Amino acid sequence: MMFSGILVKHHAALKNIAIAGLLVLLGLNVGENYGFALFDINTTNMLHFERFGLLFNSICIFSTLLFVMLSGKDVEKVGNYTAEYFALIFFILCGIGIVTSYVNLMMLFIGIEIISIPSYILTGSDKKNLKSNEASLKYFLMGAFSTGIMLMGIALLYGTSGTFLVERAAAQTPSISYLEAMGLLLLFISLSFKVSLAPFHFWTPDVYDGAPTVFTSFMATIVKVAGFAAFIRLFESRYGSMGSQTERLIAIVIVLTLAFGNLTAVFQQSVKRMLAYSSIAQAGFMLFALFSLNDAAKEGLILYAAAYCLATIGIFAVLVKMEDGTFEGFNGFGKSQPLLAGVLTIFLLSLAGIPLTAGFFAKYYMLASVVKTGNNLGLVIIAVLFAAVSAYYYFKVIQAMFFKDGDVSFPAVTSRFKYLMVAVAAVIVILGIFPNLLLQFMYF
Amino acid sequence: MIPVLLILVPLISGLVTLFLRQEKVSKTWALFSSVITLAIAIFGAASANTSGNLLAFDASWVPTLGARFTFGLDGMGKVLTLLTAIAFPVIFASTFKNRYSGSNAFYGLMLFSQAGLMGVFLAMDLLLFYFFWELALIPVYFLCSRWGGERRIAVTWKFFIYTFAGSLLMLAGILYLYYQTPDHSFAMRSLYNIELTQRGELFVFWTLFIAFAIKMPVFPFHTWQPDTYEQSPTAVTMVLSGVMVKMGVFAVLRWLIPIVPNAAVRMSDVVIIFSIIGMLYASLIAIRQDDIKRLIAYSSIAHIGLMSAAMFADEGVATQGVVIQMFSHGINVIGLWIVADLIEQQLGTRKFSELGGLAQKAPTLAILFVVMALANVALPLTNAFVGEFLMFNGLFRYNHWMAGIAGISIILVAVYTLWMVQKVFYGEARTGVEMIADVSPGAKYMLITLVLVVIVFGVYPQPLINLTNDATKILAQLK
Amino acid sequence: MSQLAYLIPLFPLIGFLINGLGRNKLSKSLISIIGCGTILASFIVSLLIFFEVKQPGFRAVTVHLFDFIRVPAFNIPFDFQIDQLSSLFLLIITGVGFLIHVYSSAYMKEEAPQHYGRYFAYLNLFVFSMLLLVLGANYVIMFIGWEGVGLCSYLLIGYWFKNNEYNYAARKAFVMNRIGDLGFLLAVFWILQKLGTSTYSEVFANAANFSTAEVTGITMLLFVGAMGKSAQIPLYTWLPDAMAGPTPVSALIHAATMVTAGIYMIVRSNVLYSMAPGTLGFITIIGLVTALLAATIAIKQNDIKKVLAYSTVSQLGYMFLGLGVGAYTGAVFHVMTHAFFKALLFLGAGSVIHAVHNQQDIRYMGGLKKHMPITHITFLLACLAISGIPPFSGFFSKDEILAAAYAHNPVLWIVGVITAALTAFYMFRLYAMTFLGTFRGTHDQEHHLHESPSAMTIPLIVLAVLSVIGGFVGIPEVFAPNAHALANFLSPVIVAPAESHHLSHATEYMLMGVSVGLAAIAIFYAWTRFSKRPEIADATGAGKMLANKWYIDELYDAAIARPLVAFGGFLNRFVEKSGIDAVVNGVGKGVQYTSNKIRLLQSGQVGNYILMMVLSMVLMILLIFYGHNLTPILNKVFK
Amino acid sequence: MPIEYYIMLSVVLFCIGVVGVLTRRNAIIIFMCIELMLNAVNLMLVAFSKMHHGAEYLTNPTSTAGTDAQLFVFFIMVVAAAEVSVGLAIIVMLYRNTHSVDVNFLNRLKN
Amino acid sequence: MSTTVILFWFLSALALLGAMMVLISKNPVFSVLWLIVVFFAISGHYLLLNAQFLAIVNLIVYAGAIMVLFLFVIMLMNLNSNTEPQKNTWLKVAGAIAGGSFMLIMIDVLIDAKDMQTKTALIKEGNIGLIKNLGRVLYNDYLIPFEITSVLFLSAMVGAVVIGKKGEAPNQ
Repeated sequence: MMFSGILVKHHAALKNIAIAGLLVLLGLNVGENYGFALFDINTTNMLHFERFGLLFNSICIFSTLLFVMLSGKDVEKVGNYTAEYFALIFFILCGIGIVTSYVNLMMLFIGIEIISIPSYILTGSDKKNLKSNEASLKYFLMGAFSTGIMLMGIALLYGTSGTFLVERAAAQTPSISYLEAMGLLLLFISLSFKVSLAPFHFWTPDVYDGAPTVFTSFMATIVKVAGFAAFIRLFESRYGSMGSQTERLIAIVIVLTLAFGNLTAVFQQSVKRMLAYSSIAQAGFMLFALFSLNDAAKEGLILYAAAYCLATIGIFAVLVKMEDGTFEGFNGFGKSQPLLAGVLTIFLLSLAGIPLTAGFFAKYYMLASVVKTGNNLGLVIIAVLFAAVSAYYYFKVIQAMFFKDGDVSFPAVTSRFKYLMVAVAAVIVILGIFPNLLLQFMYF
Repeated sequence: MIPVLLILVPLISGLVTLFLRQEKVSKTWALFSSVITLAIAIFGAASANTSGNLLAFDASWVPTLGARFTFGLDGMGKVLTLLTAIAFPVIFASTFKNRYSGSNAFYGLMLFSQAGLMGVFLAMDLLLFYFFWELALIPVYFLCSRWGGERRIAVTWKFFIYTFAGSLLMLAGILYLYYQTPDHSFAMRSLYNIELTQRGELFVFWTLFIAFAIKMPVFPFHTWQPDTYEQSPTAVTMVLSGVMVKMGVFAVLRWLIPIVPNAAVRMSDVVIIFSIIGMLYASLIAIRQDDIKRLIAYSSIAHIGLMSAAMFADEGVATQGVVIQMFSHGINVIGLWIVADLIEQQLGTRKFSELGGLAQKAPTLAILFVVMALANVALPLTNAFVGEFLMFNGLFRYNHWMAGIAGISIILVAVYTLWMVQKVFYGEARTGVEMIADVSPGAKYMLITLVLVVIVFGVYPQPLINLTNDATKILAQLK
Repeated sequence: MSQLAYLIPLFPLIGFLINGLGRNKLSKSLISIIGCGTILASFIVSLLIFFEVKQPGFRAVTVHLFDFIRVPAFNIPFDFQIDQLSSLFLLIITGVGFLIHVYSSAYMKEEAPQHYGRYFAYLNLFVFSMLLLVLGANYVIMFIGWEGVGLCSYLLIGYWFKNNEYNYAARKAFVMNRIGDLGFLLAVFWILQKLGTSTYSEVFANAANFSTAEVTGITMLLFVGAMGKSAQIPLYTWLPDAMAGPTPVSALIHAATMVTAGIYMIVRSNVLYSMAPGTLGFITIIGLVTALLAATIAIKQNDIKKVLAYSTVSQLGYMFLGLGVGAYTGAVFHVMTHAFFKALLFLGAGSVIHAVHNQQDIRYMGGLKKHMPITHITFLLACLAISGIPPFSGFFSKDEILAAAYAHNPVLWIVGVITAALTAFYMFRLYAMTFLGTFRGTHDQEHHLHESPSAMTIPLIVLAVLSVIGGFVGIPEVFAPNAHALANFLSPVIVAPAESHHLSHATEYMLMGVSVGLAAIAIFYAWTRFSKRPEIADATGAGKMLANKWYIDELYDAAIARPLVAFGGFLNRFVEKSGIDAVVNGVGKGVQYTSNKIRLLQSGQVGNYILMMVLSMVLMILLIFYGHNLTPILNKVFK
Repeated sequence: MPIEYYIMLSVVLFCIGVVGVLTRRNAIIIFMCIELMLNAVNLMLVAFSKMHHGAEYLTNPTSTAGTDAQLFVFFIMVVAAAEVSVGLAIIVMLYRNTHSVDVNFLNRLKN
Repeated sequence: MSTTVILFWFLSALALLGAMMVLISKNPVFSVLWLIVVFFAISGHYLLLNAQFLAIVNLIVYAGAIMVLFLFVIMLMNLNSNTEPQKNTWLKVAGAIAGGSFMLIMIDVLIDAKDMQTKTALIKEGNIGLIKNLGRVLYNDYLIPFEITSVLFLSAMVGAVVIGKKGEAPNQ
């Protein structure tokens, strides 16, 4: 929310302070969700906080909290600027607060930029590593390019409506003009870029691969799902007037994304890169929310965001500590670290969408939302087939961990870390059985 | 109350087992808890339907979705929970001597899969059913991949992906169904009353049926099965072929035919023809196998083919036969696996070309195996006869020629089963088989128990038949 | 008394259980006492029941045990039915069965105790199944027995399980029986579907509900069952191979009882068969051809048991000929007499084999007459009986069938008589080569030649007596009007009258004369030829054809068994592994391949990435703004 | 002036920027082309601002309609400045390590 | 043809020419200079459109600060004319075609926009472009974005420090 930006300025300190700050934020957020706002600032048509955004925000903050708790130590290992890294993470969080609740396109633009610029920096933060440098530059160039496209879109939208307000712009033009359509399309494209939808996903694997693993974890999860919140908010009010061509376009993008993400992930040797591709595939699934844009879609997106963030952060928390990030690196992990291996298995199962994990209901809601729109059953079938493909590469990790022999060099971890991981796994399982525990926040 | 117990007892004891590090303790505990489950299942099967909450359970689950925790124990459920409950103690006891590294995980996963199976047979809510459907699969995947044979990883992998893809298709079908119910729920009752367009019915039919067909497996979706059976540890193979393949059959009877009866009728010719092709095909292939496990696997495909054909014959008789046969086949095939396992454990081979003359060294084993083999052939006065008799009967009512062609398989089953008996037990004893000891007490008593079940239900099948009556009633109501 | 019918199968079952479970602990003598005693008990009960049934005005009694399969569509009770037909078969089964048990106790003396116990257990189980078959009050119970005897036959043929040849023979017998069983089963389904019951009384009462096509179909299918069980063309080849089992088994199962189950079943269903003239015609032809074919083969066989086996096939063909022409009583009559003399022949053969230490080839026998007087005499009597020489039992029963055949169609009669002559010829060839002339075996064997113990000879004597006098229960009308006791006895069960009544007495005398004359000539020729110049050399030319059984086994092997196995191999190798499984794996490989290719798009070049982005933007704009023309196509894909 | 002229001008400028991004390989020049794209957008926004303002102006001379677009342009410039500082820092960092700013050499990460 | 029209066409031509030259120039320094020309032309357009404040800001921020920064970096790196060693003509042609078709298609679409065909941009009247008006709106309605931009700047600052500070030599 608003205050995150102000708060974090003073909290660019060490991990524990970060945790404290995040707890405070989370508390404020949840409180606000229940209607206890501490401050009330007149946002003058810039931001609007409602359930969906707040809940989304809470999830992001909670995930960040987990991220900091699980991987905080690893952040410190990246370089000499620990405090700065945390600050950047908080800046991003501030941006997320904005994009989950903007009503003005200007806020969208600024929010996206606040997310992007620190991301470029975090990507390049491992200055000794050429891969990191390269990833950073790639990310930056392509990101700036997509920003240009976004601005073009906003400009065109403004051209037709004379306002930057999302809602009013929609109200004024019942039948859509070419200019507006082009504007929306360009916006769609640039946001697709941000959440890495095919065919605008090309930056993702390289950047995620090149960035320091711990930041990949952050970017691939929290930053990405925030993009979807922005997506939803943008198209929520405009969708109805956009016509069947757009629906078809989104369908094509979904299929492409699923295909690119899943198929390319199959061949990867490095777990990190595999996760990068899988994050593309997951984005394809999340795009269903945009495709159908109904209650189920929103519920599903929330659940998806939670399930995906928790599981991916968990996996990355282990991956960060691994010396060998390839699949072979995991050989024999089940023997040396049975508990962690078990927990990782739950995470992977969740990503694959196996029942009894949150991932299942997430996917379920997504598919349900599509079915609810009518007869787009072909799309559902394609989606489930690709989900089967996704099981293929997620289970490769499980196979390596449990069924293959090998020596894993894995540093000793604190029992606190282990308990936390177990707790995360427990949350995933509980959400997998009772998704309502989370979704009830949407309605009360 | 009983349904919940049937699921919770294995689930919780499975969790407990994970923490029992000592091999002996975890084994004993698993056996113990499975016996308790068996007691509950017998009590449940013996209870009358009228006793209120005893056999049913209902609680809120995901209200926004309309999904509920609804469990119920009807006749068909009774038969299959009973089978599941019998299968696990038998498996545990007969493989008591086998050693598994990390036995706590092994037995824990076994119990989890039992809980999943129970859930599948008890769920009266489609989403819940799907849940347990997967829950039963995952532990088995781990069991096979961890404790299986040499090629286990690749083989189980295929098995998993294959069935998982099927499940996901089913999920698509479930979703579609969900939005077609008037009250947006997964409850069996509202699904049974659903009215779909012709296209909708066909869509649901195929998405669900393919999932079930992969699980059963029906030709041509069966190729995962022989490899998986061959590579899995035998205890798991017993679960797979004894109980798990019944999930597919059960699901067709419970969730497919009643929900989309018109599509089922329209597609019955196709399904039956494929099933019959599968029966003959699997039987012919079985004749050429050189491995006990593979032979039993193909034999299992042939048997399942008959069930699949009979289910779609749209005849009450056949349906009852299918339910009975699910039970009988489960018992029989577990018996065969026990023997196969004993042989493999002692001699280290399953190849016919390396076996022979075991009857001289292990007469008791030979006799018990022959009885099981004869049950596999569905000789009268064994339990399988009743089921096959009813199934063929129904199939015959459906179409005389199809029944006739399908009947060829009862000739072929004799060919390959007796061939197996002959190759393994008869003839001159080969070098290398001398070291076989006759059957160990644990396995022996289990086999004797199974043989008794085979014969008792073969001679007096009426209790089983009575349990299956309501399966027919449901179908009859739909007509 | 007839309410106690359940005791009849119960005794053998108990015997089976005791002998089967206790075979390691019980002594041989105890085993044999239990084995024989239980059958004797059954025989006594059967006898008592027979006397009750024999009383005039006896109506069929049904003994209800429990409901076997009760489903909404139909109910199959586990019922026994006592009537004239079943009580007659009960006597044959238990009576002959008892004798053979007694005989076995001596014949199998040298077996190890546990195998001895196994043998008697199997034998008891067989009797149990056979009793079930004839006692069952509906087709399903009959089928249970029907399969049960098949099983026991399998078990007993493969009794010496170390020998793989025997195992193959056993399996062949079972599989061929199964082919027949399938037909039987389908017929039962048909009846059940049509009438909702399989109980005889109800089926026959409602037989009128069947259309001609249906009844023809049902009877044909039932006959297929009979073909398998009673070894008719084309399913007869198992029976000669079944001689692998111990000789008493051949006597009991493959001569006296099991193989006649087909006859029993058809006689039992005579109501249906009478409605299906087409089927009867078919049966006639099959029976006749089988009789002739088997007889020709028997001429050139050198294995003592094989000769008898083909003879059995041939005689069974005779019986079916009788059934085909409607002489149900005649067929049953022949079953009965055949049971006597064929059991006797087999037991005699067993006695011979016993004496010459498991030598079965008649070329290495000869001159046993003086060493084994009892066996010789009884064997001779049996040969005369089977050759149809009056007044032995075979004459009467065979004559009745031939007379009926003549009445039906003289051509049938001609072939029948030729077959009868052939029968006489090969039987006396066998007799002459075994008992006449000089011994041709090794010196060692000659030294040990001896008469069998009394446990074996007594059954021989009893059966010989029966073979001689057994024919008088069915004296034809030409000799004494209304003296056909069997026909009178069975008349409540058999509704269709035999056609032989149309023949004049003169014709009948003529027919008898011709057949007996031909048989006598054949006997004379065989006797003189083979007692002096036994046929030692391998057959050549047409004889070789016969010796090799018309190459029918080879034909089956080449036309059915091998192609099937090869087809299985083809399916296994090509369809399964390279076909279906390859497709399944191909999906996986396809994914991998696409993955590998798509991966290359990720070239690492920012320029390429942006280029692709721009290109896709162009395409998207095209789609959105110019995509209306694509609508119909896309609708198909996504809707 | 007809607004279409401005639209066309901006679009052409924008597309020249895009072509620049596509064809040049010097990271700095690519970056400059992106700045060109941003400026094209700015120009368009200002033109739209005046267009909307003009529509209001006729009826209400004190209207502030269209101001938001000009402010947006202002923000774009601000953000661009921030972006430039970061972007140039990244480029410099890379240059220090590789002594090149050619994007075609950036292919350690692929497939 | 009024002065403004002449100016419009002149500035447009200048902007396009400058943009093309940015593209074509081999020497990055020339590119920068041409870009500055473009910025000047655009500032001229702003003036024409009565957006005086933006015109000035554009000159100061873009031409003055940003471009100088660019120039500075280029000089620092000593990037002279032949800094693009191997030419990938295929990529260039493809890029040009793609960009060109993008342009054509956008123009085609936007020309068809019916609602824009009658509208004009007000050239001389109106004073919303003045600082007074802008400032009022900025500090009333756009206070929050303004504040939040500070976060943006802060992050850019932090980032520049993190990235720019000289670290150890690369180990690859």
